[in-house]
Amino acid sequence: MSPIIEVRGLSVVFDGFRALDGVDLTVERGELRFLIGPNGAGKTTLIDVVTGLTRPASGEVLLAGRSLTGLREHQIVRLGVGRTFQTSVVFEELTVLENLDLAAAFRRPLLSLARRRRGVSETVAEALETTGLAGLADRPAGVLSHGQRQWLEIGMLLAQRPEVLLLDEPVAGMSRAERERTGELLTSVARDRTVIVVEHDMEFLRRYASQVTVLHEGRVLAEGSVEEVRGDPRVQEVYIGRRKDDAVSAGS
Amino acid sequence: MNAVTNLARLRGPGIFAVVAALALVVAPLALEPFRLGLLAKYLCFAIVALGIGLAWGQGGMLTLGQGVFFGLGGYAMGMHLKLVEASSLPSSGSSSGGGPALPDFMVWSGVEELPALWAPFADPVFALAMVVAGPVLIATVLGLLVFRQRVRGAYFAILTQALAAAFVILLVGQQGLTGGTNGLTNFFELFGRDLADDSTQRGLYIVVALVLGVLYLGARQLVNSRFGRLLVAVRDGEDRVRFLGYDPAVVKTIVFAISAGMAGLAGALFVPVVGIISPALLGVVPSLELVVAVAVGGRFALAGAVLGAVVMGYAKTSFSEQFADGWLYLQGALFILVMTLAPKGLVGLAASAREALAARRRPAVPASRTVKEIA
Amino acid sequence: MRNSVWRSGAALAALAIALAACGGEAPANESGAAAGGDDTIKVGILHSLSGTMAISEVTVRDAELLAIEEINKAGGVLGKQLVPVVEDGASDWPTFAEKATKLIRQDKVATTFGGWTSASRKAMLPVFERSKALLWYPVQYEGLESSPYIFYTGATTNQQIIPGLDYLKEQGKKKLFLVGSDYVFPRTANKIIKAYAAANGMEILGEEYTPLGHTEYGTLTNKVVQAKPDAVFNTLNGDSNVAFFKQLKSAGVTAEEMPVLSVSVAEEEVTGIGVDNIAGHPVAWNYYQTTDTPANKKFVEAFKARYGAAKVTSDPMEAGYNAVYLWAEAVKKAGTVEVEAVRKAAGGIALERPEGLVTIDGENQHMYKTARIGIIQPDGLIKEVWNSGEPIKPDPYLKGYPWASGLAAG
Amino acid sequence: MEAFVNQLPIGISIGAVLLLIALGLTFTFGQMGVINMAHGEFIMAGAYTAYLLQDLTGRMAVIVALPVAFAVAGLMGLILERTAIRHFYGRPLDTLLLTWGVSLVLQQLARDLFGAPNVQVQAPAWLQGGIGTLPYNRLFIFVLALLTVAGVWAYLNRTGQGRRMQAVMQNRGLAAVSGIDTGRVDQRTFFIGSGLAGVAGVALTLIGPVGPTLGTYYIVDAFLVVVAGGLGSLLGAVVAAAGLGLLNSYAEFWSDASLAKVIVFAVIVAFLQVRPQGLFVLRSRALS
Repeated sequence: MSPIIEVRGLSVVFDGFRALDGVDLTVERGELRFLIGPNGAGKTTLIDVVTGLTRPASGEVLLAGRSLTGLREHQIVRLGVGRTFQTSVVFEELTVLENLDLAAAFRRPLLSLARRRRGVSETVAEALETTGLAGLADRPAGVLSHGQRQWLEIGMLLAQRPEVLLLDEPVAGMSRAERERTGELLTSVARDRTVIVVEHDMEFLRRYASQVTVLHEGRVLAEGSVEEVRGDPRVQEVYIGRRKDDAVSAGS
Repeated sequence: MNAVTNLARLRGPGIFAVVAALALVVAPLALEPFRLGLLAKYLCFAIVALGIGLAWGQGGMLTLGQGVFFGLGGYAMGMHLKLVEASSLPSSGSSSGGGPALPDFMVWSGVEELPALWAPFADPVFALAMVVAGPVLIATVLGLLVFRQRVRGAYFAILTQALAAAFVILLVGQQGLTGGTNGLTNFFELFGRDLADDSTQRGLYIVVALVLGVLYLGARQLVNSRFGRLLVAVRDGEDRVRFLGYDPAVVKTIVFAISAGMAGLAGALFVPVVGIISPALLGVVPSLELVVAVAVGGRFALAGAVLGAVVMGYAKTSFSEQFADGWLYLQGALFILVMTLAPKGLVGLAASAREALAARRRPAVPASRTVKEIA
Repeated sequence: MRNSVWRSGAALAALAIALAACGGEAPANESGAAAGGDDTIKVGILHSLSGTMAISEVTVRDAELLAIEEINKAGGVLGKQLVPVVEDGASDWPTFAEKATKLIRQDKVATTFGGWTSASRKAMLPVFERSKALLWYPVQYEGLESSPYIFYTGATTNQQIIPGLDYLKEQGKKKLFLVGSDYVFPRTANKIIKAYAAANGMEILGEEYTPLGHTEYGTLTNKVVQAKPDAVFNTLNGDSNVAFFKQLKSAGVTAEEMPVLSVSVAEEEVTGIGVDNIAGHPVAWNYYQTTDTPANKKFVEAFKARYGAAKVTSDPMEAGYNAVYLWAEAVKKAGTVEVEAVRKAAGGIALERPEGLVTIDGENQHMYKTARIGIIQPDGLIKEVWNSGEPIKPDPYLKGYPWASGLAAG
Repeated sequence: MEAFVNQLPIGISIGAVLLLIALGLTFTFGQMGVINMAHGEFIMAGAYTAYLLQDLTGRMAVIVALPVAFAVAGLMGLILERTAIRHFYGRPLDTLLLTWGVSLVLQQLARDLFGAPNVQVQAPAWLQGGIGTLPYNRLFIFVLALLTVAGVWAYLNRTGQGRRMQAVMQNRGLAAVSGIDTGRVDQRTFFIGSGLAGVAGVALTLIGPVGPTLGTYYIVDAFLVVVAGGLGSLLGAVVAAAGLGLLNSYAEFWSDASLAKVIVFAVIVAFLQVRPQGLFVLRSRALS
């Protein structure tokens, strides 16, 4: 059986600048994979390519053996790849419930959307429960706090029921307790699905990562367990070059 | 005063019933035929405005080319009426053999044979179908082309504006086919009824009002459905919607096509009501005027779009009757004021005014909130 | 929130309907008193006072109002004063139809003077025919029309286009280039010109149309210059004339080697085009400010006294001015303002007008008019260099011209 | 073949006119995202400036008017920016409608001030005549367009003001925290963009009518140039104007003026299929 995500020789060029330079990456089903690296390493760009937002100059991405090259964003979503964004984007004029409901409804035939929503589907109820936003279900998303928005976005991702979840700095700006909840949530999700997380928070990484890939200047610098990666002298050099004391610390 | 308070206490469906009763029963009885005809004209524009309200207010697509679709519907209807008339009046028939009779303007444009494009419009079913199908088809093709390439916002507005300009030039240039700048005029009957007759005009008015009512209810249904929520989501974050697994191009194209269909229908109704369809009605300026009307009424509410079209139509008639020169100033100034001071239009103003009133009645509500609502 | 939107929307809609109802009633009552009239007669004046056509039509309105004032000063018609009801067609054809309806149905005017573009006339025609009301249309036009409820006081094609061609032929111009705005009048005029040319051994080197309001004439000028015609027949309208003459001049074309005969450029347009750019080129009309008749002397003086010494008079203005007098004469003859009686009485009425003798042809409701070719002078006025000698019988369908037989019937 | 050669300078000169009328928009639309429908009326203001200056300067009016019209139209733009548009940043569609209202008012104002009929601006005597099919006044417009583009390029790339302007365009937030007074930059951008419209207006008096509706004849074309060229790209505007000018002239030569307009529109729609953001785009990583 082929790996769920396979990236082969991926390069991305922005106006002459090589944001990704021959990246190979394999993620197996059920993994909780972390992508780390200093700013400009190409983490977000990698996610962008996988989800169709950015077109690669060369190389390809395979989802369970099927090439995603040339597919549009929504088609990739429909194949089971969902993502969140660094700065969470939710629909402020819609209620929390409507946000989640839209995320869950994309597999319905278009015509059935013309009907008024009646009640709350199981998926949506579950997402409300998981994210702890049930009390705010009928408030417009515009009134949510920063942390609540991040939860809503995660909730929308869950409501999509994707095979692969890509999260871009999901815990930035969250409190310690919220981070823990997020970490546990991701761990439980990863039991039957695949999760790829871009994150800077070292403590979070240490607690929840099973596999870590380090990117630097558009290339894969190192790959392995948290301990292996931390022990890698090249990784230390990259980070120490920027920050004196702690190797990989919180912040962006 | 009492009546006003009572009116204010009515709820949504009740209001709709009152307005419907006013429009369908009171207006035809109270207004003399000339004024009723004007009201019918405003209601035709209100149908276009409803479509703009959907596309722009709900979907964020500022379409400055609705005149094109209005025209397609209007010409489809006009062509049918012309052909019916040509075949029923032997005097205006052509002297060139036994072919089908030619409409009057073709005779003086030197066209000798009925163009193939015209022939099928003699069939009322085909003509009526084309009234909606033509605009929908063109909007769908155009929508898929531009929305898939993520042409949006200002670009879309400018493109639709250029489309309107190009369409007018095309119509004017094909004089033998379209009647050129004159357009199509001089219609005598509609489905066997004399158009000059007051009772026909009253019947037409009722048809227009009914069509508007039905379309309004349909549009509301759509706005309140999941699709309507999706449309708002596309308006506010098209790129994000892609990552929810929807293709915004499809969503936008559907709504653009619906608004085009509405404009087409409005154009078809306009023709017998006003008695003319010409390129002057379809260009950039008339298209923009309708968008203005929607903004004045309140673009975020469908009722606002309808209200705006009626109010602006009425204002244009009455002000240009009193002081013609000042109309442009007034229209321009009104527009600047609405855009700067009341971006939600009359409907938004009314809503905040009521809230301010309610706040004064209930001093418990902090004043700052109402201030914020108004701003 | 949603309910509030509903509510306010409904309240305002109700208000609008109420307003419309009020608006409808007040003038109706008022007109009831004045229409059949104790001592006044209402007449409608319907021109574009705003929009692109206002430039031209406002001057015609001024001339018509002047005529009404003069008639009133002289005691009115049938002892009653004329009261003009002025409406704005707003350069928009459906608005013309709408305002015509208002004048007829609500103001109950005895007759209406109005229109300029063919499109506005075509839009109003069904309104007047079906209401059996009268329209006096004061501008030269493309012919092929003869509505029983419209009097045409401007020239039809055989009183302007064909004399223009006769003039060019007399001047020995054999090769013509046709330039026009893309609408009904130029296209019809050019069809007539082509038929005339075929019958008179003239050659048409090119026929070009530009959209109304077009201002880029580089390419067209190039086409004209390359074709090397003896003369250009110009049916461009409005602002396009300015761009065309400016660009033709800068391409080095002079009136001596390639005269451009215009049929839509009158005294008032000359300033905007720039005398420099157009002086020396011929135009074809039935009237110029310089036309030497006693009636014209009076007209020009009165017009300048009323509207300012800098104002010029032109053919459509004079035709509008005439229309009021012709109608008044017909009413006097009929003894009533009743439409059918006025129509019957109008045929054969002949008046000395600024352009010379004008006679109403009872058959087709057009006028007998004298054709005049003029040359634009450096002072911006137009000097007559040729005329048809006597008023030409109007022939809107060109039935009297064998070479045109293929045109009219279709 | 001769026709082809003759049409070339005509096409280029049409392109020069398009470039002049669109250049101001690369500032207001391109740099600031404001769809200024009153741009056409600023062009008109420039033309009337030349008309008014005639009384003082006679036939040299066209030359003297260039800087004056720049200032007049620029000032009008500045007033518009200060009083209204600055409340609308980030709402490009609303500015479109707002400025359309402004354009209506300005048109009527011109009608009341100068009368509805066209007025005449006399061209200097030395602009009469030409070389072959290329009249001197076309040549003048061509040179003027070149000089203006060069000036704009130098301003944007060789002065601190210009660089700040570009910085604000590329990242408003970042520019603001870097200590750039974005409000002031906006004013300057609008002043220059509108001023350039005034310059175009003066040039147009040489070849077209001068009347209250002057602006309406050019506004749609001007926007099409910017759309085809790419938002805020000077090079894009130059290439698009030249391309559209040539297309227009050849299309008109081989068909007619009406059809040429339709063809140009069709080509632009087709072109946007290939390059939806116009010829030259500045890339950005941000989501919407």
